[in-house]
Order: sequence, then C-alpha cells, then structure tokens
Amino acid sequence: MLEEVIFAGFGGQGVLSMGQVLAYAGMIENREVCWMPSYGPEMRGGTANCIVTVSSEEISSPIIGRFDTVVALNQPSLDKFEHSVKPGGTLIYDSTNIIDPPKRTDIDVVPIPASEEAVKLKNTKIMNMIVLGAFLAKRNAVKIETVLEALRKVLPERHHHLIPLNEQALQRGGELAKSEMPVA
Amino acid sequence: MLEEVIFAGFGGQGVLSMGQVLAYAGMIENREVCWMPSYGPEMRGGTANCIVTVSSEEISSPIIGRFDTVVALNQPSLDKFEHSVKPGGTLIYDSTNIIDPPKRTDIDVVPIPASEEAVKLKNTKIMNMIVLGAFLAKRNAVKIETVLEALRKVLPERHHHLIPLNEQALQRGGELAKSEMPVA
Amino acid sequence: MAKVRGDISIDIENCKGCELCVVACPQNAMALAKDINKQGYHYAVLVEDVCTGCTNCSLVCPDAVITVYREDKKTGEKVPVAEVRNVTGDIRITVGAEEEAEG
Amino acid sequence: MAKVRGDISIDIENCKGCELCVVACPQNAMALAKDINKQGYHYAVLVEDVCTGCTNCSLVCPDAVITVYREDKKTGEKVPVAEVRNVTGDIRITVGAEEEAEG
Amino acid sequence: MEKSMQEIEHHHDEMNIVCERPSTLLDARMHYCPGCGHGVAHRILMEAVEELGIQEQTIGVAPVGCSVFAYLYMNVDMQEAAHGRATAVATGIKRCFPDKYVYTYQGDGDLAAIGTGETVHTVNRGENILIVFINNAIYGMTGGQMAPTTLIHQKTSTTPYGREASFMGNPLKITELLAQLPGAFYVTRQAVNTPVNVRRAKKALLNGLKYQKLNKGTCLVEIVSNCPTNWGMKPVQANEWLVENMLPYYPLGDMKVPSKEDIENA
Amino acid sequence: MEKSMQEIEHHHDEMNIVCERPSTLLDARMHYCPGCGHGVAHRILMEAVEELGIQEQTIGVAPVGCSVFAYLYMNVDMQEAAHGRATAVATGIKRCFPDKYVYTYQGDGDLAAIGTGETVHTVNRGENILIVFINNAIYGMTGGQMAPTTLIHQKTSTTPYGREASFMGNPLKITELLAQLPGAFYVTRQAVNTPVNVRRAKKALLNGLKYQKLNKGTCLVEIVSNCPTNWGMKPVQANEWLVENMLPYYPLGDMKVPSKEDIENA
Amino acid sequence: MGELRLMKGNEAMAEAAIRAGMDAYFGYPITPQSEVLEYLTREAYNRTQCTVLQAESEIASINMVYGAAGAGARVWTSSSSPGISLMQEGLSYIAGAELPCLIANINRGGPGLGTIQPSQGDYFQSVKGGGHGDYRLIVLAPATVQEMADFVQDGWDLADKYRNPVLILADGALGQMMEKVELRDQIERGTRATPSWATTGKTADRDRNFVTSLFIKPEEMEQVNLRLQEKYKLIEANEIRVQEMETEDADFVIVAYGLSARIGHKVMEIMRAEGIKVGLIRPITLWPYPYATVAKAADHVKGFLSLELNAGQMVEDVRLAVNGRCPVGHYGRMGGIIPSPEEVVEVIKDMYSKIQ
Amino acid sequence: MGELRLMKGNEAMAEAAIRAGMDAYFGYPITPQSEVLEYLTREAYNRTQCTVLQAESEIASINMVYGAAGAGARVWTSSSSPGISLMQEGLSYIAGAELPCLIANINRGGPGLGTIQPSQGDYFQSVKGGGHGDYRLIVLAPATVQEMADFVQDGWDLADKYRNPVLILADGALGQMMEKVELRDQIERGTRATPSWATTGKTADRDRNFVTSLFIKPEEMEQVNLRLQEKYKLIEANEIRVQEMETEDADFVIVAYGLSARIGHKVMEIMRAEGIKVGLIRPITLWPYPYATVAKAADHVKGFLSLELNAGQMVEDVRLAVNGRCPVGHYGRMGGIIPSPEEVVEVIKDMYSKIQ
Ligand SMILES: Cc1ncc(C[n+]2csc(CCOP(=O)(O)OP(=O)(O)O)c2C)c(N)n1
Ligand SMILES: Cc1ncc(C[n+]2csc(CCOP(=O)(O)OP(=O)(O)O)c2C)c(N)n1
Ligand code: SF4
Ligand code: SF4
Ligand code: SF4
Ligand code: SF4
Ligand code: SF4
Ligand code: SF4
Ligand SMILES: [Mg+2]
Ligand SMILES: [Mg+2]
Repeated sequence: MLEEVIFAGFGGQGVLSMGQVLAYAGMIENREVCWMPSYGPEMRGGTANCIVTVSSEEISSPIIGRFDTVVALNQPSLDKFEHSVKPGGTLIYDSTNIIDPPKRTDIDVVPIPASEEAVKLKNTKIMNMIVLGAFLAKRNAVKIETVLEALRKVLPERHHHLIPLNEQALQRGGELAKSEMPVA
Repeated sequence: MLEEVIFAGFGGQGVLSMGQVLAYAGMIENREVCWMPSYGPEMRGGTANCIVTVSSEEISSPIIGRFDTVVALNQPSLDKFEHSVKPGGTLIYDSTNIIDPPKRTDIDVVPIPASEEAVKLKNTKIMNMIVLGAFLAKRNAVKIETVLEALRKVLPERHHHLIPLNEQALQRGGELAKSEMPVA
Repeated sequence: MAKVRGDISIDIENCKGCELCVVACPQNAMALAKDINKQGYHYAVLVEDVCTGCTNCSLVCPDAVITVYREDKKTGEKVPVAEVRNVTGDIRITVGAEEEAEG
Repeated sequence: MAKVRGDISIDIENCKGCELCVVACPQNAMALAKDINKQGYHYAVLVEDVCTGCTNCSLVCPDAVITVYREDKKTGEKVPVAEVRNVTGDIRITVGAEEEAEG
Repeated sequence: MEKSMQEIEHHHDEMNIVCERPSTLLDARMHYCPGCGHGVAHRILMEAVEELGIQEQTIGVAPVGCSVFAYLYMNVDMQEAAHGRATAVATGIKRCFPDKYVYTYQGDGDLAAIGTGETVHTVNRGENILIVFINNAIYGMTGGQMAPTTLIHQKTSTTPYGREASFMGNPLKITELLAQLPGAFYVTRQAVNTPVNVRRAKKALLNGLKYQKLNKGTCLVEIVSNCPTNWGMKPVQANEWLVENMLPYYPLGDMKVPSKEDIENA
Repeated sequence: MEKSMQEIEHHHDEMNIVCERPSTLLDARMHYCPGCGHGVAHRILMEAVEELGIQEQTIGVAPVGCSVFAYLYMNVDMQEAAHGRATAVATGIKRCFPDKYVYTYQGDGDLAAIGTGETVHTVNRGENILIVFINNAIYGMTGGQMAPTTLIHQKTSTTPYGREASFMGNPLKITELLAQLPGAFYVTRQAVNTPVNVRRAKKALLNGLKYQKLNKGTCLVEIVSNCPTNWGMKPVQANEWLVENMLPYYPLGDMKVPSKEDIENA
Repeated sequence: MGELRLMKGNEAMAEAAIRAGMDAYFGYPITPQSEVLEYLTREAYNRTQCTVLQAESEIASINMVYGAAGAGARVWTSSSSPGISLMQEGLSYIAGAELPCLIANINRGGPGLGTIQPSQGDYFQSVKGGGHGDYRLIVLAPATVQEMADFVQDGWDLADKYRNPVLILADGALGQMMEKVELRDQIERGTRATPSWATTGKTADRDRNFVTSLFIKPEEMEQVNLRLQEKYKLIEANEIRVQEMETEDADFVIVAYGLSARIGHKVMEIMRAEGIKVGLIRPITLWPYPYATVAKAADHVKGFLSLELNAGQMVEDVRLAVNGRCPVGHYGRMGGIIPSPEEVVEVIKDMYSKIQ
Repeated sequence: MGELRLMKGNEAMAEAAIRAGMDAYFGYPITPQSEVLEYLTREAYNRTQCTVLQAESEIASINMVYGAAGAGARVWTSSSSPGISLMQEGLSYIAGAELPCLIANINRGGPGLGTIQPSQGDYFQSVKGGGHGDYRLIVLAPATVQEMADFVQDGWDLADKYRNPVLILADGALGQMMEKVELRDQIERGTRATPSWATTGKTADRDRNFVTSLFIKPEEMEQVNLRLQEKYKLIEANEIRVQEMETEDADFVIVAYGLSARIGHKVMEIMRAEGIKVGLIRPITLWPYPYATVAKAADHVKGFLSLELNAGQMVEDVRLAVNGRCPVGHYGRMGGIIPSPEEVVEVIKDMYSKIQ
C-alpha cells in the first residue's frame, strides 16, 4: 500500500501535528513512513503544510507533486493544492471557512465542516482531529485504533485526559466523511 | 643576450642585495630582469640565495635549475650549486672560507679571495661588491658604470658617501677575476 | 483629572494586540478589542473618553500604530472613544471585555 | 663582598650573546667573548672570579644555557673564571674587551 | 460608537499631532512578534534621525538576528552585515565616508557572542559610530537559544535546565567592559519597557547620533529589551519579568558621558 | 685559563647546582632571537611544571606567533592552535579532560587581536585553564607589525610614522578588562626583564597552574616582554626601553587574586 | 533489532551521537540545524556525562573540536552553510593535523545570508576544499533519516581509521523531516581506545606527543603532503560508497545524492512505469567520489542527468567520470525550491528526446 | 610610457592600487604578503588621503571591505591562504550582495598552518567556491610582477562592470620576486562614478538603498540565484583571458597559470630546442576558465600536462575541457617546493613516450 497525502493550512491549525500522528500510526503498523514539513517564510504565523507518506514499500521521494489525498484547512491551501490531487484521489477540506469550493470532478471531494463541529465539541483545537478522522475513514491508510495508540505515545502523560476527546473527534470526522456525498 | 645567475650564501652576506643591484642595472640598460629570492626556513640567519635573470628577450621562468653563472659565498652554497652550472658556464666563489674547492672542469671556475680583500678595504660589508665586480668582469651582463648608477638610485642619499668605496670594491673584484687563471 | 484633553487613533490592522499600550495608559483609557483584525490579533482600542494625549501608549507601542492628538486651544471638541484607521475590510469594532478593561 | 662562593657553567655553543646575563650580574663577573661560537655569536663568559652563585645570570638567560653552582660547605675550592661546556670544535676562548667588562 | 473615516479625519484636523510614526520609519508592517522591544527601538532610533534632520547623511547597518530586516522598516540607506560583523561593516563605511552618520543595530548574540572581537576592537579604535545594542538575553531569531547575556538559571532551548555559571559562565556585561576602553565616548544602558524609559532611550540615541560630529569616539546605547516569544510569556508579563530579573543585573543608566568641554562644540 | 672538561665536571661535582635547565625543557636550541623574552618565559613555565610534578598531566597549547614552535622546546604534550584560537583549543581539551592541567601560551596579536572573541569568552566561561600571555607590543613572527598592545607613537612596520590613537586607537589593556570578568580567578601582570621579575613571574605561573585543581576559573598571567629584533634594538637596550615605555603603561602586579578561602583547599 | 523511533533528521543525528559514545559536541545555533544542540543539551549529559557546549561562534566550535580531537576525544560539531564557511580555516588545520572528528553541514540556500530553506549549494565547498591547501574531507551524504543517524557512528569510525575529518553533508530538508529510524545500541564511553598520538599527557615511557599542521621546511611540508595524498588514495580505494538502482538495463541514468536522490528515485519509478528505462546512481560518499560506478554505466547508457539543489556542481564530477562518452545534463533548483518528481520527469523526457 | 620600477610583486600591487584611485584597504598581516599593508601604510595616505587600516583579523578585514564596497568605495584586501579561508563567509556575502571589490590571495603551502613558501594549493577554493552557495569570484592569475600591478586596476574595473568580487590569485613567489614594472598614471580619487545602488545616504529624490544577501522567500532567493547565474554566463562569454604560446603546431600542450606558467614557458623553450613541439596554454582568468581554448587544442594535440604547485586541482578543469579526447596528465610539487624546468622536461618526455 502507498498513501501520499498533504496536510495544508495556516500555522496554528495543527497541520503539522496531524501529519505527525498519522506518520506515527503508520510506524506502529509497521509501514514505512515519512513526514516532510514546509514552513512559510514567516518566522511565526503564515502558511504551513506537511507531506506524509505511508507505504508498505521503501519510500522514494518525501517531496511529491501529486497526492493521493489533499487535506486543505483554508482557502489558500485549497486553491494551491486542488490541482495536485491524482485523478481518482481524494480532496478533504474544512468547509466552514471556504468561499470558493473545489471544482474538480475527477476526484473524490470531501467537504467537512470541521471548525463548526469543533465548536460543537467545545474545543477548537480539536478541529484537526476531526479532519484526520475523515481522512482515516476515506483512505484506510492506518486504523483509527492505531492513531489512538499513537496519540497515547506521542502526548505527554499530563495530556492523556484529552485522548477521549480526540477519539470523539476522530469518530465524528469519520461519520461526517461517510455521510457527505462525493461531489463528482 | 641572456644571463641566468644565482647568488648564494649565508643570510647577512649581502647575497640578496647584490642580486638586486644587478637586476636594477639590467633594468637601466633596458633589459628584461627578474630577481627571485629564496629564504631558508629560519626566520633570521640561515641560508639565502637569489636567482637573477638579465635578458634582451621576455624572461620565461624566474626559477631555473641550471645557470650561466653560480656565485657561491660559502661552502654549503658551493656544494649545493656547483653541479648546476651549465657546461661552459662560470662558477665564482669566495675562496677565503672554502675548504673544498670545486671539482668541475667543464666550466670557468673563478676563486676570488673576497673576504680577505674586504678586510684589506677595511669594510667587511663590501665583500659582496668585490664578488659582483668579479662577476661583471667575467660575464658582461651589464656595464660596471650602470651598476654604479644603480647604486646611486638604490642607496638612500645619506649613504651616497659609500659609493666610492663600492666602486673600488667592484673594480678590485674585476681585477681579481681577470688575474685568476681558470682552473680548467 | 486630566489637564489636557487628547485623543488617539490606532491603525488597528497593524496592531498586534500586545497590550503594552493598555498597561501604559495612566488613564486606563484603553483595552483590547474582543474581535480580531485580519492578522488575527485582538487589536487595541480607546474605551474611555479620558485621554489626556499624554503619548504614553504611543511611546511604548512596538508597531508604531498609535497617533496621539491634543486638543487645539481654540476648539474644544470632544474626543472619540475608538479610533479606526486604514480599515479596508468590514471588520466590526467591539470594545474589549469590560471587566478586563476596568482592571 | 659576596657571601656565598659560586660558579657558573655556560653552554657557549647555544649562547646567543644577548648580554642580558652580563648586565644582570651584580658582581660584574661576566662579559661577552671576543670570539664567536659556531652560531656566530659572541658568547658569554665568566671573567672575574667573584661569582656568588646568586643565579641572576641564569634567571634572565633566554636560552637556558647557564648552570649555576654554589660552593659545597665542606670543600671550598676556588671557582674557575671561564666555563666551557659542550665545546666540540677548537674554539679559542678569549675574555671580552676589558674596558667594557669593567663598565 | 462607530464613526466614519471622514469624521475622524476632520476631528483630528483640529487637534495637534503630538506623537506619530516618524517619516523615517517606513509604513510597513514589521515582522516582529507582538510586544517585541525591537519595534520601539526602531521607532525611536528613526525619530532621532528625523529630529536631527540627518536622514540624507545616515547609513545604518543591520545585524543577523530578529532585526535582520531592519532595512525594510528604517527609511535610511542600510547594509545587512554578516552575523557579528556589523561594526566591521560600519567601520568600512565610516572610514571611507567620515562625514556620514553611521550606526549599527545589533542583538546580544550578534554583538556579544560571535561579534565580540569586532565589537571590542571597533570601540577600542574609537570608531565614530553609534552602536545600538538590543539586549534581550536570548537568541530571538533562531528560536530561543542561550545568549551571552542570558541570566543565571534562565531557561532557554539550549539551557533547558537553566543557565549554570559553573558550566556556561556568567551573563556577560559587555557594555561595562566596553565603557572602559578609551575609544568609548558615550556609553549608556537604557530600556523601552515604560514610557519614561522610552523617552530616555530616545534621548540617548539622539546623543549617540549627534556626538558623531565631534569625532571623539564610539557611542554605545544598550537597550535592555524583551523577547516575549522565546521567553514564553505574554508581552505585558515579559516586561514585568524584565523589570524583576534583567534590570537588577543590567542596571539602567549612563556608564560614560562626555565631559562639558568634550561637547561644547557639539 | 683553559680547563679540561673533566676538571670542570669534577669541580662541579662538589658544588650544588642551584639553577639549571629544567628537565621539562627539551635540550634543543630555541629559534628565538638573542635576548628574546620568549626563552625566559618558556623556561620558567617549564620549571613550574617540573616543580609541581605535573608533567604527565599537563597539555599545552601553542599559538601562531614566534612561539609557534613551543612544542619543540616544552617537554609536555602540546597542540599547535590556529592563529588566535588557542583558548578555544584549550577549552576543547579541558572540557573533555577536566583533570588535566591545560595552558595556552599566546602572543599579543594572537590573544588580543584575532583571538579577542575566544579570549573574552573563555575567561567569561571561567574555563579552568592557565593563559600565559606574552605582551611584546608587536607582531614578532611576521616581522614587526603593529599589535593591539603597541604603544602610542611606537613605530612598527605598519605604523611607520608611529601609532596614533586617533587613527588606530589606544593600546589595548586586555588583561585589565579580562580581570573584571567573574570567570577570571587569578590575573596578574609580570615581566622577565630582571632576575627579581623572573622570580615573581615564575611564582605567578606556579600559582596559575596549581589553581587549576580548584576548578574556580581562569588564570591569566601576562608577561610584558621584548622583541629586540623588531623593536630594532640590542637586547639590553630593548629591556631598558621596556622599563621606560612599556611598564608605565602596563604596570606590573596582581589584578585579581583569589581570596584566602578560595585557596585554602589548594 | 534496535529501538525504532519516528525522528527528525537533526534529532536522529544527535541521538545517534550519544549512542555512538560521543565525548563532546561544540556548536553554535543556526537554522536549520539548531535542533542538534538543543537535543543534546536536553539529553546528552544526563545520559552519558559527555560534554555539550554552546560556543561563542562557529570558529570557536571548530577549534574546540580540534583541541578535543587532538586530545583523543570522540567529538563533533554541526552547523549550516554560513557557519560552515567560517570553519574553513579550522577544517584545513584539522585535516593538516590529521585529527579524527565529525562535522555536519545541514545545507541551506546561499550565497551570503541567503535563505533558511534546503539546498545542496555547498557541494563544491565540501568535496573540493573550501579551505586552503590540498586536503580532503571524507564526505558522507545521507538520503534518509536512518542514514542521518547511521552515518554519525560510521563517520567517526572512518575518521578514526584514517585520522581524517569526516563531513556529513545533508540539506535542510533531511534535517527537518521525520522518518522511522532504528537506533543502534549505546556504546559505552571510554571503551574506544585512546589514540597513541593524542595529547593525553606525556608519560615517562614515551616522548611527548604534539599535534600540529606546521611544517615550515618545504621539504618536510612536501613529505607531509605526499603522505596525505597516499592516505587519500587509500581512502579512494577502500571507502567509496554508492547505491545503484536499476542501472544494468538503463538507457538513461540520474545521478543524485541526498534529498535529490530520493526525488530521482521517484522520477525513476514514474518513468519506468511509462516504459522508459531510467536508472539511478546515488553517491553516498561524495568524496571519495564513485567515478568508477558512473564510468561503468557510461559504457551502455545514452545520457546522464545530474540532479542537484544548486546551479550545477556535482555535474562536474559526473562529467569527469563519463569523460565525454555520452551527454551529461544538469537540472537544479536553487534558493530552497525543491523540484517535484513530475517536473524532473519532463526535463529528462526533453533531454532524452534530443539525445535520440 | 609609464614610470618604470624594479619592484616586488606585493609592492607592485600596492603601488598600482594607489594609482588606480583606491579609496580603502583593510588587511591583517600574514607572510608572504605583509608587504602590501606595510607599503600602503608608508605610502598611501600621504599621497591620496585614502584609508589604510590594519584590522584586528581577516574576518574584520573582509567585512570592512563589504561595508566600504557597499557604500561605493574602491576597496580591497589581501592575505594568504589561512587568512583567505577565514574570509570565506564574507566572500559569499559579498558575492551574494553583489559588491564590487578586490581580494588578493598570495598563496602559501597548506593545509593548516603549513609553510610560508609558495603554493597553488588554493585553486579549488578560489574557482569552485570556498564559501557556501552558488557564487563565483572572477579569478585573475598574474604570472609577472607587471601583471600583479596591472590586474589591480583591471580587477577593480571588472568588479565594477559586473558588481562582482574579483580575486587575484598569485603564489608567494610572485609576491616576493622583483621584476621591471611599468606603472600606470595616477587616477584621481573620486573621479570614478559612485554606483547608484550604493548606500551613500538616502536623498529625497530616491528610495533608500540597501545592500543585502538575505532573501528569505525561496521563490525570491531562486530568482536572485538565477540572476547571478545569468551574470556569470555573461562574464563567461565576455571576460575569459588566456595566453596561448605556440599551440598551433604543438603535439603536446602544457596548461599552467602563474609561476607554473613561467616554468612551463621555459620547459617549452627547452623542448622546442630539442625539436619536440610543445605548446603552452596559460589561463589568465581561472574563472571564467578558458575551456574553449583548451578544447580547441585538444583537436590536434596528443596530450596535455597540467603543471601546478599542488596535488592536482586545475587538472580537473583541463579534463573537463578535453572531455576524453586525449590523455591529460598532472605534475605538481607541494609544500613550497618549486619544480625546476629541467625536472618537468623529464616528466613530459616520460608521459609523451607513453602516449606515442
Ligand atoms: C555565521 C552564522 N552563525 C549563526 C547564524 C544563525 N543566527 C542567526 S541570528 C542568530 C542570533 C540572534 O540572536 P541576537 O543577536 O541576540 O538577536 P535577536 O534575534 O535576539 O534580536 C544566530 C545564531 C547565522 N545566521 N550566521
Ligand atoms: C589566520 C592567520 N592570520 C595571520 C597569520 C600570520 N601571523 C602569524 S603570527 C602573527 C602575529 C604574531 O604576533 P604575536 O601574536 O604578538 O606573537 P609574537 O610573534 O609577537 O610572539 C600573524 C599575524 C596567520 N598565521 N594566520
Ligand atoms: S495618550 Fe494614550 S496613554 Fe495617554 S491618556 Fe491617551 S490613550 Fe492613555
Ligand atoms: S501597543 Fe500598539 S501593537 Fe500593542 S496593543 Fe497597543 S496599539 Fe496594538
Ligand atoms: S651567579 Fe651569575 S649573576 Fe650571580 S654572581 Fe655568579 S655569574 Fe654573576
Ligand atoms: S643571557 Fe644566556 S644567551 Fe644571553 S649572553 Fe648570557 S649566556 Fe648567552
Ligand atoms: S523572537 Fe523575540 S526578539 Fe524576535 S521578534 Fe519575536 S519577540 Fe522579538
Ligand atoms: S622576532 Fe621578536 S618576539 Fe620573535 S623571537 Fe625574535 S625577538 Fe623574539
Ligand atoms: Mg538577542
Ligand atoms: Mg607579539
């Protein structure tokens, strides 16, 4: 198996860490994994994205131009990466703050009102986990349980009380992804 | 015309400056000239030599392995450079302090008791000019008058009173060179 | 209490909401807005009409976004409570949480 | 005048004739030789039999070529005026110009 | 509560502007973090240039550090120097153009770590320049590593357990050292954490610039500043920490002031 | 007047040797010019090592300067450092092997010009090493250029008309500066121009070495020295010039001495 | 099997260094490699009591490394491009004095202050000699985080074997990206034999040791140089490391190292899928350079592309190896821009069409 | 005709600099080039009131040069190998900020502290880039004292023309030897136009000028790099200087620069006298390198010898030019040893006999 995905958004939206959690989960499942960040030129704030590859084979390039999945958390990221989804691939985006929805018809487009849902879960920081849940539901890159295991390993002990909330968010994301009808 | 000569001796014997005077004279006579020093590794004292080329043509290498003339002011220099005289060339040396005289027979060997003569002229510093006089007499590289002109230009005004003494030394060297019979 | 009547205007789009002006104001006239500007910062606003034009806020502002005015002797017009400059979007201006602004 | 009788030996081949020992000797016991060593230096020699073994000369010698001795209580042998050590050639030893040594 | 822009503009027309962004400071949004002292230092330095009317004769040198982009904000001719070499660059400029006003603007890593040699020798030669030295006890730009001026027990990303004198030495009071060099003409330590300190710091910068005319030596204005981001504090809290921790170790005040006769022809 | 070698040897057998080349100084002819202070400094440093019995634990660092070949004379393990970096090299050694005695031996160009940054920070960190600093007010090795410590009006090959403070700054009293750093434990200025000064200098070197055991900071022994060759004087005259010109500007004496309690467990 | 972790390249290096029994690290912060010093100040002393010191500059760092290496310690430093430039004098001294040690350059975009983004612009500096004189660094170019870790101990072992400094040259991306890495077991400090030439204190049973690169007599200096050249020949004979991928049947070969090789690998996958026989040669040692491997491929391929994050540096070594037998092209992006595999595919197709 | 003098190479450079209207020199003593600073402190200020400053280090020197050049002055520095290594960061900054200035390296034997004797061991550093990133210095290699003098003004003119630093690379022998030199007339200081980009003080009629090599955005940095590469292509197209001697009918060509070229010239004379058709190619610009000239000769000669005072550096450029068409050999002595022409004759005869 091979999953090449880019997570893109503003700095502070948890873009880099959702990628890391995925990579960690991949590692637990004995996959080859690679997480490649790209920071905007600004020292703080600005855009951020990371490419994650999860594969059963040796990973060639950590830098990729075309993705199985694009996860876009804001309008600029959507605009920038929509065209990079491989035909037949998946485009997941936070539909809450999107004015210009994607136009491609040859891919699976998955709008997730993640920010909205996060507010409902009373924790805006959890938005990225909702999206990750959607990704997991759509792409089968790793199992949701593995992601939870990864979270347990990655989070410092004192934050473990947040794991149930994260689980809830992942689950909710999965539900949303499955309920949404593909645009194409 | 082309004259390639090496002046070799101890530091402090005036080896470098006799070469400079010759080069300067060559320049006055509109020749191409080159003066290339080589210092021993010791910061002070030790051996010193310089190669001087005077030529009517463009000078190729300032570094030469075989010389028209070798001027050796001590035993180590004599030992080192005797074999570098071109066949038919000239080897001039200060015979005062030499234990092992040169052995070659295919060249013009010119022993000059320069240090002895310098003592007679009551100025040991003038030894190098005696040898230079011998060189001028033997090799016709530049005219003795030009050397005197060079001295006038090179020496600071306050040392001009030494020029007659230098002239005397050059002359004496010339006489000695002419009186000596070639060994060969 | 203030001898000279003053006023300030804040380039809120370039304000970074550092709050240094707020603590520097001897009149407690300033606060951070509840809303954010395009940079994402809770920008500073004048919330009490007690500005003396002392320039303190402006002196400590790292982003040089506060302009301070003092009443002209001849007129004596009242000073506005929140200054808005260079606002190109349709950002709503709300004065920062009252409790905090009071403290 | 000197309380302890002493003596020095100079490794004259390694002496550089700097004369610092000569001026440092409180007894004016030293001078530079008229002759030169193999390095070409007028080396230092002891010229007066008045050494007290005070070590001054040795202390200031940059080339560490002076060894200083002090008379053994038991014997009382006289001290030589010029020490020669490590001389491998046939260099003649001459004591430096008397006038200078006196000054 | 809202007013139209016109209303506001109109109102202000009748008032006197007493404090405003100086024209020597470009109307660009600075990249500094919220509450960072660099911004204030930039502004008062440019106010000083403006007040002295020397914009046309002034050449600034930016360091490598958070203020690396100073030339994007300061409306004077500027050069961006290699890390630590600002005073060497300034020396190059000033020696060729002694009539210009030349200043450097440097952080504590730049001036007091990698640039120590250049700093000491520039002041020792008494180069007629102004050195503006922003001491925030940390490497801001690279993400919060220890600076030579980091305080004992202060935690940074390279002193995760706090700075220990036995291991890393004491915070370096380089300004005190430099003040003792005969080449130093005017040396002072200021801060920009309160309005009154800002006023004083600006006065110091004014002096530092105008003394260049006298050709009597180097002027150095240290500004004790903050780094809310890498100190891990809100700006207001950072300025409190500054007062409680930095100022006792780096007391504000003049270290070397010109004598009356020195400046009478200023 | 001549005596055979045997006679002399025999005679000396009966006397006590009171002063002799130390065994820690190799029996090699030093390349220094006649009368050069480097020779004396080498000898007393090696005497100190011998007297403390620490030859096996001592590692020296030679600079670039006339003393670049110190390792040909000093019979201890040594490293030859790049120009100016001796104290960084020494730091590298000492931090890895804190039980060794580590010293640097540096000229004024090496320590106070190109090496200023390393020197200041080594002392500021309080590295437990001994720095032996030979101040001869000139660059000896390269043929007599101006050093940071060159005196005002002193002529060198790069100040052919004499050093001018207005142009080249004042002679740098770096030892005074370094003494003020908290990392400095013992700082003193000595000379080797007279027997009594040699004795004092040696005592200072003994202290500087043995204090390393205390782990309390850097020891620095400056030795005001001569350079007869590049000063263009005979050695005796050079030492007179030293007394008349250098010592007034670089007065001898201790600048920082350990307190009693500091050394009671020495 | 060793412990598995997901790590950044910089942190993997630091962790590997602790485990390889490092005695000391001296360094100065610079993006994008400050994590090395940060990781070590957090982890190293507590675990093995080794030395980790933030120096006042890169020049101080490299000279501290000189001192520690000369005294027999297992020591290293790391920096990024401008900082490495400052170390050039020190590196030449270390090479001249033949001191074993490790330097890591996490290459960013230049020249000058440049940018903090990844680059391979320091190839020439690393392999031809940025410092003065005839000397060589053994240059290892990792392409994975695993290699970032492995080459630390390997580098030190090579350094010890030849008394020669070893440079790890990796671009900023390799420093910042995370991959799975299998860590080796902890080597206890002090188990490595202290070199006999090291300045550890002159004991009665031996002459003093000294470490120097000064040989003032030309005759002696020439002998030293000849000895160094002999050593370099030996290293060239024994230590070349290179990875070949599908070169046997290749019509076209990409030559690339580090991150570029990873991209090249992907390019190869894409093009092979399209039926174009592309192979890849990945030099792992940039010096000694695998000239022979490239030369051998030149016997049967139609062309080469040197793929680099620079304006064309390694391409000279490829040309030297190919020696005129077929065309050698270069493609590179600069200043922190990383080409996508797709973009490179187009470049090769274009070049390939012209060759045929 | 200009004034004739018998001068050392170092002094000729210094004198020529004064006459070329130098505004400033910043330098630090090091053998074998200290005469430059010494000459200038004696002569320069009195004659043209220019600035001559002994800096506290080579790093300070090169950064003072940066500042002065950035402010529009005609400025230079000089040093020898270890000092030049210390300048590598500064040189990369100067190249990145595109500042015109002059640097002279009077090359001595390395690596490390090495020896003070002449060498050509810094070729790679000079032409491939000792500093970080993709940049080029224009490198002039004088072979006579006359050229030592001439290349100062020529160098500055090139530097101004392209806003690029220029390096004069000469071995220690050229610095120390004396030849006749014809000096150019004094150019009055201040007659050279101040560059419009220089930081001379922002006047009301223009935006502020700033000098920088920092371009944090990769896109921008890449554009800067591309612009630099364009400039370098232009320089390669316009500024190659090379001397060819009797190459037309040559069977064998020596390629050599600087002192080696003088020796090569003599070798050629000796061998031509013996009937062997030897020619000489002397690259005068080492970058841009005269690849085309060498390549042209490769059409008809049987072999090349790259004659250098090092272990083999320029030989790579000769090989790149020849591109496999005939054998390319290298002969070099190191550490300050200079080969005699006679010795080189033997080497060539040996190589020549194997070729035929
Ligand atoms: C030669 C070199 N070394 C290191 C760096 C990385 N670097 C950039 S800024 C900086 C230190 C910044 O700290 P400081 O000077 O205190 O300025 P601040 O950001 O705190 O204002 C460092 C180490 C560099 N750019 N160049
Ligand atoms: C990087 C570098 N710059 C310059 C030199 C040349 N150099 C050798 S020794 C020296 C200065 C020597 O002076 P000092 O340190 O005072 O020692 P001294 O010879 O006077 O004892 C210089 C500049 C060098 N070797 N390396
Ligand atoms: S000028 Fe600013 S600080 Fe002063 S009273 Fe008005 S708002 Fe407050
Ligand atoms: S000080 Fe300036 S930037 Fe900070 S909150 Fe006030 S107005 Fe905004
Ligand atoms: S020991 Fe030396 S100084 Fe003292 S008296 Fe004897 S000779 Fe003179
Ligand atoms: S001090 Fe030493 S070297 Fe100098 S003259 Fe006396 S014995 Fe000789
Ligand atoms: S990192 Fe610190 S110094 Fe830099 S801009 Fe932010 S607050 Fe200011
Ligand atoms: S040059 Fe000066 S410092 Fe060097 S050995 Fe000679 S006298 Fe001593
Ligand atoms: Mg700082
Ligand atoms: Mg000195």
